Amino acid sequence: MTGARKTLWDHVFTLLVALIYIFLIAPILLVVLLSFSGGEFLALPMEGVSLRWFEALFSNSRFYEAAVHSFSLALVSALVNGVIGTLAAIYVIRFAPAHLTNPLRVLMSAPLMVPEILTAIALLFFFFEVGVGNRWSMAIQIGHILVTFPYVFLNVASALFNFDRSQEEAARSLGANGWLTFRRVTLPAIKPGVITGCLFAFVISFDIFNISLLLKSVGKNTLPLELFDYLRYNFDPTAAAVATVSIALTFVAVLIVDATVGLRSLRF
Amino acid sequence: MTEAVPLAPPRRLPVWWMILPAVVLLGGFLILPYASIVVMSFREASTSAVYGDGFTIGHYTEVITDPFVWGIVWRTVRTAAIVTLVTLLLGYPVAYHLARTRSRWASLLYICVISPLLVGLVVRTFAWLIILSNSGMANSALKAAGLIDRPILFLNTPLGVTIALIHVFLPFVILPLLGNLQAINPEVAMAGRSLGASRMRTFFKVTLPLSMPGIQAGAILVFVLSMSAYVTPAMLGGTKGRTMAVLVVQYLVDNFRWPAGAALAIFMAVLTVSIIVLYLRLTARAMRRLP
Amino acid sequence: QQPFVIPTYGGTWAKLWEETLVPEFTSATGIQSQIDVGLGKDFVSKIRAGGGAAPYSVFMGNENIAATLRAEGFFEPLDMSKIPNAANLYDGLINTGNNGLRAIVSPIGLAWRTDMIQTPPKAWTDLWENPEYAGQIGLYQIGNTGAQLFLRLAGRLFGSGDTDIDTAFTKIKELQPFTQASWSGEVAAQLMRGDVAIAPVDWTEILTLQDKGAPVEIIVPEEGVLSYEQSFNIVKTGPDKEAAHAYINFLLDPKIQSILADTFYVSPANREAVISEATSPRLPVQGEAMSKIIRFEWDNYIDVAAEVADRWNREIG
Amino acid sequence: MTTLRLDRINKFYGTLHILKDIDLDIAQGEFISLLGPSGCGKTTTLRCIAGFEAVSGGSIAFGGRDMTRAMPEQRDLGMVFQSYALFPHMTVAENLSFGLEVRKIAPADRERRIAQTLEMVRLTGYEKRFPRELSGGQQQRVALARALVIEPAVLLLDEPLANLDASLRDDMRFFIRDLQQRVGITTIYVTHDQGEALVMSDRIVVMNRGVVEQCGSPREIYERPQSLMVADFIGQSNTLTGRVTGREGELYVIATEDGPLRTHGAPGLAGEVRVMVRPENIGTAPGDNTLRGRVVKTTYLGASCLLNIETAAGSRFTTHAPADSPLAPGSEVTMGFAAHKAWAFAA
Amino acid sequence: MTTLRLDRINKFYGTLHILKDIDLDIAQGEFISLLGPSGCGKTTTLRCIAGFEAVSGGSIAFGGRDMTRAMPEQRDLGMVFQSYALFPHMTVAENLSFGLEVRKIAPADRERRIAQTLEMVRLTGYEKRFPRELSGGQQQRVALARALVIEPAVLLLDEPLANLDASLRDDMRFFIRDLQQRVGITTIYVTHDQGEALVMSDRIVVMNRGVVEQCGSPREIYERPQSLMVADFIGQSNTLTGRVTGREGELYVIATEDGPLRTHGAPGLAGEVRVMVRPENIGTAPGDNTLRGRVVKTTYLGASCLLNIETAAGSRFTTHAPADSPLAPGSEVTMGFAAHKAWAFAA
Ligand SMILES: Nc1ncnc2c1ncn2[C@@H]1O[C@H](COP(=O)(O)OP(=O)(O)OP(=O)(O)O)[C@@H](O)[C@H]1O
Ligand SMILES: Nc1ncnc2c1ncn2[C@@H]1O[C@H](COP(=O)(O)OP(=O)(O)OP(=O)(O)O)[C@@H](O)[C@H]1O
Ligand SMILES: NCCCCNCCCN
Ligand SMILES: [Mg+2]
Ligand SMILES: [Mg+2]
Repeated sequence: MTGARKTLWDHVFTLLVALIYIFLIAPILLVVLLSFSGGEFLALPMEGVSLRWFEALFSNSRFYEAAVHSFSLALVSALVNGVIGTLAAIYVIRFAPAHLTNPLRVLMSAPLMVPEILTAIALLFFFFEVGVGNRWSMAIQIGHILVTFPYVFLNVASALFNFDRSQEEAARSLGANGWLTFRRVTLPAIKPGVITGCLFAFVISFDIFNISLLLKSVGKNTLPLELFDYLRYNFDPTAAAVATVSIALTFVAVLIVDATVGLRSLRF
Repeated sequence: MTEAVPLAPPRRLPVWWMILPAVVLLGGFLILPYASIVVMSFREASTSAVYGDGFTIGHYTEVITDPFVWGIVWRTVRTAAIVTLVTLLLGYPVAYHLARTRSRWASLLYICVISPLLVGLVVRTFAWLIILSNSGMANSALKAAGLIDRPILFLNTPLGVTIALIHVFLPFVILPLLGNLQAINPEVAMAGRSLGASRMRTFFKVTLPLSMPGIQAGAILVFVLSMSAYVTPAMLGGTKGRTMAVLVVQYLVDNFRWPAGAALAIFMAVLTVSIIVLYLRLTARAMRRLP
Repeated sequence: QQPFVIPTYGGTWAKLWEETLVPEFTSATGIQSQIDVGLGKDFVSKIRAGGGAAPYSVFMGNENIAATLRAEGFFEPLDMSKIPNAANLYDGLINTGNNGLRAIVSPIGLAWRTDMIQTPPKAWTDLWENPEYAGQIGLYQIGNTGAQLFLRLAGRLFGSGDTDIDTAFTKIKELQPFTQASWSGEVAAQLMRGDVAIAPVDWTEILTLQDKGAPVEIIVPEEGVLSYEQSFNIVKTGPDKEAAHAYINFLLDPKIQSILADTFYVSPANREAVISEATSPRLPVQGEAMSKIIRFEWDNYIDVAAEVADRWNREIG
Repeated sequence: MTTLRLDRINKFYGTLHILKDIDLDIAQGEFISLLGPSGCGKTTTLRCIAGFEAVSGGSIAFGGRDMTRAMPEQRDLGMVFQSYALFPHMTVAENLSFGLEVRKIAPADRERRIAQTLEMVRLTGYEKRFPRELSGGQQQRVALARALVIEPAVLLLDEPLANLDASLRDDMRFFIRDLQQRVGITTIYVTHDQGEALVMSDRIVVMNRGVVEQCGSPREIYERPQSLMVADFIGQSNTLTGRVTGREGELYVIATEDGPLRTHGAPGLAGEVRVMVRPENIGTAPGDNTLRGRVVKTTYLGASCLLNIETAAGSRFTTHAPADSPLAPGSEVTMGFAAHKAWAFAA
Repeated sequence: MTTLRLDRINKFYGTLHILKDIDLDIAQGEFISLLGPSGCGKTTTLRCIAGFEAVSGGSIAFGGRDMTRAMPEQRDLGMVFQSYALFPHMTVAENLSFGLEVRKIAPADRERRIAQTLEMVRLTGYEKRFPRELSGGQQQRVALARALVIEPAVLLLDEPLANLDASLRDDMRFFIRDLQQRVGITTIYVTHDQGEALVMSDRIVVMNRGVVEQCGSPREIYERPQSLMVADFIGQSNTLTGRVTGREGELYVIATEDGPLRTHGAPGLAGEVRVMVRPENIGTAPGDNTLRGRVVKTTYLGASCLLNIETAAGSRFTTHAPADSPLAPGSEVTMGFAAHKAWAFAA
């Protein structure tokens, strides 16, 4: 940023940041490494290298089905919340009467603040009370949407906070109505927040445990449940292979996004 | 002479309908279900039914007066606070770096940042089990480096839980902060430098206060997530690292004590909300200064 | 017509059900069915939340868990005429009043790492008496049935009986420090990592480890074995009790029992079941030895179960 | 025909009364300049007209229709913001394209108009740049181009040329005026450059502390200010206090400390008045009114030289001399000015 | 004594070559104006001096010490940013206080200096406002005050008065110049207002497309430009192409389409040249050089009237006449100008 020569502090900072990046990535690399283990256990040191756990994985249709189920839950949660969470954030930050702003903020974050297990039981109760029980496939989906809602809300709210309103005025002055202004000006500006929020919603949904456990419809399973159940009885690297495949898929997805839209579009 | 145009006043058109779907979601599927849970938390316990017929505030008084519960509350809050603080401390430099870097590898670094989220919670936690066990990677490395001779007990202690939570929650502070830092006009920091302030001072007096919204978002997310995290403390914390969420699950799922468990869970939720509200109060002054 | 819902466990259990048992059940009875994976505790939550309309007609779970639901009135007695295979069950597996029976029995012995332990244990009491084991012992957490079994065993070994909880607690505290695990797979992992060298575990787990080449061994302690007993019950509010009876009968079939034994190293509950040559020598708790299983009465214990768990949490951690 | 009428507009920020009973009638195609000291409420007035601020009182009508509470986008206007407010995520061409797209202009037409406008603001070749890759002046021209390319009915320009150099300003002024007249755009132009206002405007509105001080043609404002504030604010002026002692035909006779002066002035003056003479109307030869003084200071201005002169009575005058004038500080000078070049107004 | 030396500074943005071999020597306490068309690299030059941009080549020395890679905060400067860059989370007083706190000025002293400076920029009473609660011009004055209150060794001002009205500009100019001279601050002043530059500067640097076109005193720049760009850019000018046909003492004789002209000019001229005459130096009486033409257009300027005149040969001239001049478009006029008021330079 400046023309200054690098000081000791620059190097210390770079080193620190590098270490944090390593801290972030190391456990993930470990998982990938373990998935190629030739040994029987999900443990170190690894006994040789093999692809057998991938074979084991691909011969197990339960993982595949659970992964597809989790993916669709996560995708729907991210998309639905991408819309309603963004709208809610805009309302609360922009339009809500001042005395309602904080109560609304707390309400919108409420699903985060109540213990997930209790929410799960409450919803389980509720769905049985209204007579749909575990046979309604939307029950678990609603649970996921509910729990991941605050992630979109909070991220979009913080993006809106940073947004320079005069751009919106410029758009209105050029004849754009509220919606067009939102779509062409506000949304691109808060896009990093929306994308981050949806990303959080997606991965959180992918990880949700208790809600899925209790609300899943009969005969269906999500990936974390399936993995947990599997690891409960088979402490072998198949689980690592599952993770490696999902990392690889995400990686490819991210690379495609980067090549087409550009991850840089997350900033401006 | 003038014919009035029947229009809503400026910036008043998109109003409450925007929040309607959210209110339906939260009202219909959170408030409403919780209402019956709250009622249940006042039910008497029973072994011949899910709960008895009578009402009592006994579960609450029991929970609130129980030093054991308070011990776990304290551990939970402390762990959450430490995790929040450390993720902020570690996440800020990364966000700062990512916001400024012109490196061609920025996309890769971005992937690095979100990588903890790319591996499912369960597998990730197992990875930490492998790393943190007494004979695991961390202890082996420390031993090899000659820093310790007896293994550090990471597992079944709050320490292991803290480390694993910090890892997985780092993206939750980095990403909101990143958006925030990118939105700050870089010339404002330059102005600080031009007035003779060192980078440090400029950072603390200018950049940091302006990134408060990002810090807020990240801190609240991480704190709340740490308070209610279940799988990580359950798997890595053992009994010494047990948190409120784990205790709640024990009440509700292991011991089938629904009314008491509900009371405990509601107590925990109220506690969390109170801490957040307190935090918002404390930071309100700093936030009010921002445009 | 909704398919009949069979609750069962995950991982290899789900695999066996899905690939073998469900097709066999359908071909044997003509009943279309579908498994639902979870733990006994999860099924409890759903049956409780179901109120007057449970999602399951049959319950599967450890007997101590089943006892809770039974006390809450969610089960009804089995119609034994619809379960002819029950006649061949070993003694003690059918509840009083035909209110549930146990069809899958996984004995719990004392297991250890052969490379970490010099003197193998012979009895449960060795855990207290052999100083070599100190600090290397693993026990279940109180949330797991295994811990409740072990606690009551301690009461019986050292106190006035399996309800002598005070003595049990005193004795278990003597074993501290020990590592706790919430389920058998976790004990296995702890054994593999060497965090634990000796622990009560079920055969299912240890023989699976041995199959993978791990240096572990398990014995029948002199005092007898404990066991995870999967209790099967008819849910009063379930939608399809006919199928539920057919399913329980099916599970008790000697052929199915043999399959379960080969797959999970559980001890057959049916006297008629034949254990394969490969499995048989590795499963000491079979036939006559089934009487060495130490059982406890749960119907009254559930009144104090929550208290005991709470006390464990407070006093042991 | 009136296109834009402000009727007793009031605006408060909290308890601060920012705009006070602003009245303004603007005809179709008229070019109005809004002048006034920093902070007097010019931007706020524009924002009220555009509909970005809800007025606290009064009404705004466009073409006879009450639009006080209409949305900004219903007012068919183009606005240049003092802070530019460019869309940071759009290139220069996209910034210009936005308003055209909203108006559903066909792509080919759009491109032609964008290219044309960019040429006018001298930014051809910058189409693909993002605002952050432009200099301050370039950004300002993009802001201008963005507002002009849509050829709106009403144009609100808030210091649109403040960051441009003189020769670009000249070009831009010409461009704005040309487009404005060709298309017949009603224009309100905020500027701090009085020269600009005098050259371009049909009428000038001088604001002060939230009120309209005077509104009139450039010549009226410059030559016949109605208050000291206007006289002082527009151009350079020399003022003397005095009192009306009589009339000579159209002229007033006014007694000042420097002697009696003959001036014309606002009708019906009496008592205390102020007399104003513009520096450029003061010559070194005796005239209808003649004063003597001493040069206090000279300042080189390139085209000319600025003289500060003090009379015996202590009044200070400013006037211009040729750049190579031999007058040095201390020299005695005679100042003469015509009666019809002096203007009196109520003090 | 040189305080600030730029030695062959080069700067690229990507592949764009923005600054090309900029050389500049600035003496202690000197006031330099940087002039040039929008986008020529003025802001970039300031940013390099301040240390916000790494130069791609060349060196920068402060007081004889190489500071090319020093931190901005080690350079003891004050800067007014074109975009103001006020601290949005600080009040006006806190914005000013920032630099003083860094310099460890005692609180009482600090308050006094803040109050003083705010009074100078006419913002007394606005201490507690946040930048967002100020008008554009008020914000700009805060930016100015923030840079001045610390009385730095070097002051970099990037169009610090662009959003102020004429009378405030006058005041601010005076304030800046006064402080600058009193404290002896070396100042680099970017402005698009040439009048300002001519009045205030010790020297003027004219930049164009990333190079320094000419550097000299205001008089030199105004009266003796070395290129058409400088002549055109600074003030208004009339230029004619011609060729040197001989000399008359100090004067050149130059043949143009409008006949021979006598001018002075840069030494050693020959062949193709350009002759420049400023509008204000053209009178209506015959002079050393006399031309005839026809009025094409007149423009009212308040203080005077602008005439556009075309000669028979088709050359266009601009000149001024009194505001009430009777010359209407179409009138024939005589233009005369002195030989020493005309200036020739290489074409
Ligand atoms: N980030 C960038 N990428 C590419 N070009 C840039 C960038 N920033 C500035 N420029 C270009 O560099 C040139 C010099 O810019 P600079 O801001 O120095 O101009 P300036 O002389 O200050 O102009 P103005 O008077 O309009 O403020 C301009 O042509 C501009 O387009
Ligand atoms: N949000 C606000 N809160 C309080 N006062 C405000 C706010 N915004 C503007 N003001 C005040 O309103 C007055 C008018 O502001 P406005 O921006 O209209 O001035 P302006 O005439 O455009 O000035 P300039 O020429 O400096 O741009 C100013 O004195 C300003 O301090
Ligand atoms: N590992 C042997 C199987 C034990 C099953 N336990 C199930 C617990 C149900 N609550
Ligand atoms: Mg303004
Ligand atoms: Mg600039």
